[in-house]
Amino acid sequence: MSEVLTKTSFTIPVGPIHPAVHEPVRLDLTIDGEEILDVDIIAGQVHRGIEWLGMNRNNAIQSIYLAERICGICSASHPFSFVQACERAANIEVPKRAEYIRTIVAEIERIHSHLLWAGVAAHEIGFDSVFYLVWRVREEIMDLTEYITGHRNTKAMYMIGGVRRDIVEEQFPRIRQSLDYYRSIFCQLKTVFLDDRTIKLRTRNVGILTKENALKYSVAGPTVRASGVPKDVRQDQAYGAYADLDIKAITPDIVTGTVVGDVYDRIIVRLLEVKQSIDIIDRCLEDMPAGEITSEPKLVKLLSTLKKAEGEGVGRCEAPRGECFHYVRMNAGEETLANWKVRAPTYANLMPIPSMLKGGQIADVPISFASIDPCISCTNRAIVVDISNGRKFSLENEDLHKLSIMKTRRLEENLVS
Amino acid sequence: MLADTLLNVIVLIAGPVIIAFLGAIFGLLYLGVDRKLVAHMQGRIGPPIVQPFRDVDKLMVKESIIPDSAIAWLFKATPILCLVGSISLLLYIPLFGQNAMLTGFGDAIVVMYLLTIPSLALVVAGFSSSSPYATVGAQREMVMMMSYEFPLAMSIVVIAWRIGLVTNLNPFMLSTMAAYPIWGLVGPLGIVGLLILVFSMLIVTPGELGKIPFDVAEAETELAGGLLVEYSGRNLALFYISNAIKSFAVVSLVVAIFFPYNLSPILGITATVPAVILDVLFFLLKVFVIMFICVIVVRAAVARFKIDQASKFYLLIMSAVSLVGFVFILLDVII
Amino acid sequence: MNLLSPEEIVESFKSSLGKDLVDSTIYRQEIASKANLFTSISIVVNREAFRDAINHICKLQEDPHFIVISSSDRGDNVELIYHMSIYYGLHLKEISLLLTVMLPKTDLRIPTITDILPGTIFAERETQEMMGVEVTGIPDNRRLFLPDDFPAGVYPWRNDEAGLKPEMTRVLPGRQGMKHE
Amino acid sequence: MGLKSFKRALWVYHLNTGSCNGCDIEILAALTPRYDLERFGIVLVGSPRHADVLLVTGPVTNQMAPRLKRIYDQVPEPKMVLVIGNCGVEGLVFHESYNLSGPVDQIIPVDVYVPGCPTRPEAIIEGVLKAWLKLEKPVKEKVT
Repeated sequence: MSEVLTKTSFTIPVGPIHPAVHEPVRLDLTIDGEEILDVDIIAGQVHRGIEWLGMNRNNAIQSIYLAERICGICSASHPFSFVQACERAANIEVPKRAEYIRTIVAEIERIHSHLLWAGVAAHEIGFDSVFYLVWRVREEIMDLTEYITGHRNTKAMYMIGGVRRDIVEEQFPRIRQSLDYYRSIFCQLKTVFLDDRTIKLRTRNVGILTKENALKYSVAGPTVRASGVPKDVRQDQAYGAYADLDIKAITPDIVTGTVVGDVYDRIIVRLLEVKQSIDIIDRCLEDMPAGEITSEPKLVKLLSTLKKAEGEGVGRCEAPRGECFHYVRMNAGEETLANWKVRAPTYANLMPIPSMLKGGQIADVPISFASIDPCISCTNRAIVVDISNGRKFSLENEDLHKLSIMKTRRLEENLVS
Repeated sequence: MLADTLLNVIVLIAGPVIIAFLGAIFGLLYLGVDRKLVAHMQGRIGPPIVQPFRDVDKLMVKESIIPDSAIAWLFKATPILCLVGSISLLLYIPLFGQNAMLTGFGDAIVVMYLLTIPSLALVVAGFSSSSPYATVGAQREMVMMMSYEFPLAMSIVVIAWRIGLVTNLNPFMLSTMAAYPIWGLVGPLGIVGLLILVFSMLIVTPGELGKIPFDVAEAETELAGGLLVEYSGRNLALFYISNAIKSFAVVSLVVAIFFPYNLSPILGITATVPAVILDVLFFLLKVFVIMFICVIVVRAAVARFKIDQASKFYLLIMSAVSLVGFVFILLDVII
Repeated sequence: MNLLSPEEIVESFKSSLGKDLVDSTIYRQEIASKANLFTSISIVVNREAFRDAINHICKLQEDPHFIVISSSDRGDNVELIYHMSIYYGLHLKEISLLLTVMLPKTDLRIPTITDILPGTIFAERETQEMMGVEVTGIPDNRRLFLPDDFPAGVYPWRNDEAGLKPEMTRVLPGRQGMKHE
Repeated sequence: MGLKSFKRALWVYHLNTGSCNGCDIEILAALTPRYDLERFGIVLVGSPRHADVLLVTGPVTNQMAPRLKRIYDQVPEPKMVLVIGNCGVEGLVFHESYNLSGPVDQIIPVDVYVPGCPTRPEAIIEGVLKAWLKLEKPVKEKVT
């Protein structure tokens, strides 16, 4: 039987340029008819080694903006983790008001990201009406982001030792207006996503990640919570204003009473987290303490503090897709970071993908893969910034580049044609 | 004598051309209406109704690339085959309240065979592209073809059988169906059965046309544009037009079988010109209503099925539904 | 689950690993208004006891949360830090663990722990290709991020001669005039 | 035929060559109800063979460079290339690396540059409009 299978099966590459995968990653699926026999993940399509970029932007403050551009959607989570790591390495205390502002921005990002995901997921199963509906609803949070930070996507709010901009009392009504808007439509969203027959048909028992596998692969974020593991950095470890709030990790059994660990469960978790985020922002607005928004407003002075700092620190935060982790080490006397390691949530969430897809159908690949909310740009882009002694590079190696192109072309000829 | 023959020849040549032309125009127009309405349902403004014409117009100017890996002659032939199949379909179906162009040459069975030609052309196109996406798309199209065939055949055969009980004419001729509108022949139970059959036809239509939720063969997110992934320029435009014509033809077929009424006899209008105009408008309205129900609303309201779900849906549920319809009509006859 | 305090955790490491535990530090930081604690523990172990240390963490909590391996070139040695955390799932009880192993550049080998924690496979592959540390017994030896045609023996994270050659990088045109000299 | 061919019937194919997603989601946003590009006849298509306009985001990694080239060749003539976002235009924060072959105009000819980090949907719409105008020109010349 297996011999027959190997004969009839052929490999269908999904990605890197494929509408199902909005991001460049390659899944090599070995299929038999419509059934998936094996999956191999080939990452690195957009790896570009930020370490060398760091050579030019060689101080910690500039690296915040690099961190921000690791991913256009998690443009709050990466800097959030990064500044935490730097503060711990340099022993900088953060004003309490800044912690609250950071939390508000991070939660706005979560609402945005989850709505965006919901739209993309609907699109993946060919439900374009819902895609348009959700993205229309999403524009409200884009407006709010622009109102608070000045830009729709890139937020540039985080600074080592605090935040760049205050959220003042006059801005509260506008924020509350957005929150009320989302509260008012939440029931509609819930009906659309949890009660619709076709959505249920396409997502129930699809792409199942068992609790066992979720623990085995140290999966993070809504993906692991949908498998029934209450892992949530906001709940587990003190950071930001979350340390003051009583956050509880959301698992799908709150709604359905059971945990299946399928795509549907991931929809439940994300949907409820939108609600949770609304409540968190509300609490933060109520409890926001008065005071400074940064420990050191003068950047030059901050830079010299950072230059003198010696030590290491980790920054963890719960990005919309899962735990975002930064590790930073600083050496005294060096302007640059001695070591910077980033782990984006998708890094961990990619590993269980084969076990989720195997035995399923091609038709389930887009939605199963999308259900972890993959952010390949996060995963690939920022591997490490390892700043050494400031070597300069100015030569170009066109030959190497050409060889690389030729070889890749040869290898990829049959992939996307 | 000679003039007559000449006229016949001209009619035989010009007729199909005109019908093809009208079919293409109305097909594209309905496609435009479809896109506009769906956009409105999705909270958007949407493209203007003439958009499909613009699309075709543009595609005609574009370069038609034939991929190196494709089987060139097959690759080029299938769009034409698809178009010819769609047009010949039109010739057998009564349009605009008039008799079909080729009345007397073929019946509903021929139409059912012709219906598969555009789909087959698509399948061949998919295989000839030698792209993995197109190949999977072609496999899916074949599965779909086999799945919706039974409920479709069931509806047509049952109605023809019922009509055959009251007339000596060939009941499978669409003209006979028009002459003996089915609704007038049956009692209350039969009406129920007919409603069920209409329902199953309406459900088959989006599958036949490859629209959401049964657009598995072209599932954009799964198969990168599906069957036609390698087509471009004029070849793609031909597929585009044949798809529009086919939509028009299939919906017209539903109209011809179930709603062959004309307004002019009912209103007692006998003058030729007003009667024809009235019938044409009424026909277009009927087509629009059917199109609206089974394509537009459905497309805006549901997600895409998986291939096994779609195929099971047709093979099991819709077949069962059409059988139930048949039983009702049978009971109606017996009682 | 019996929750240990950070000090007790360090003690348990001491009793379990003995002299193979080179160093340990506990870091605490008060966060926000209620001054709840962020806690992390840094443990430095010898390579010989590395797998024992991982096993010991698994005893503290079954299925510890593994985050990533960070590695840095520290002159004659390569430092690997296994970032993990335990006691997740409970409100503010989680403790970050930094398990550090120093490897001399003359002998860059570390045993795999994918048999204990399968989720480390990406991080191990990454460490192999980027740092040139050989992970012995790794089930999947392929590269993860770097292209297949990337030259062998070049490791982007290294600062010494095994690192990237100067001629391998290029500044995008349009930005060359702005280069730091 | 032909004169107004490209007016209001542009099909767009989007390619991510290593962007941070910021521009990509703004491209999608341009299609959604608030901006609704489809009212101008602009549709996102799933295959480069169907496209008139290639939207490229990202600074082009080494692995993506040959693919970008091949996708460009697959788009039938006449075609336009739009670069969306600063990193595709000139590199931005990623302007020095061992794994980049970009920016986009080093690999394929580019017709319209739309800067921004990330680009706003309004800017993308304007960029597509500029591509229109440029696309109209040779078509007009060919016809007349």
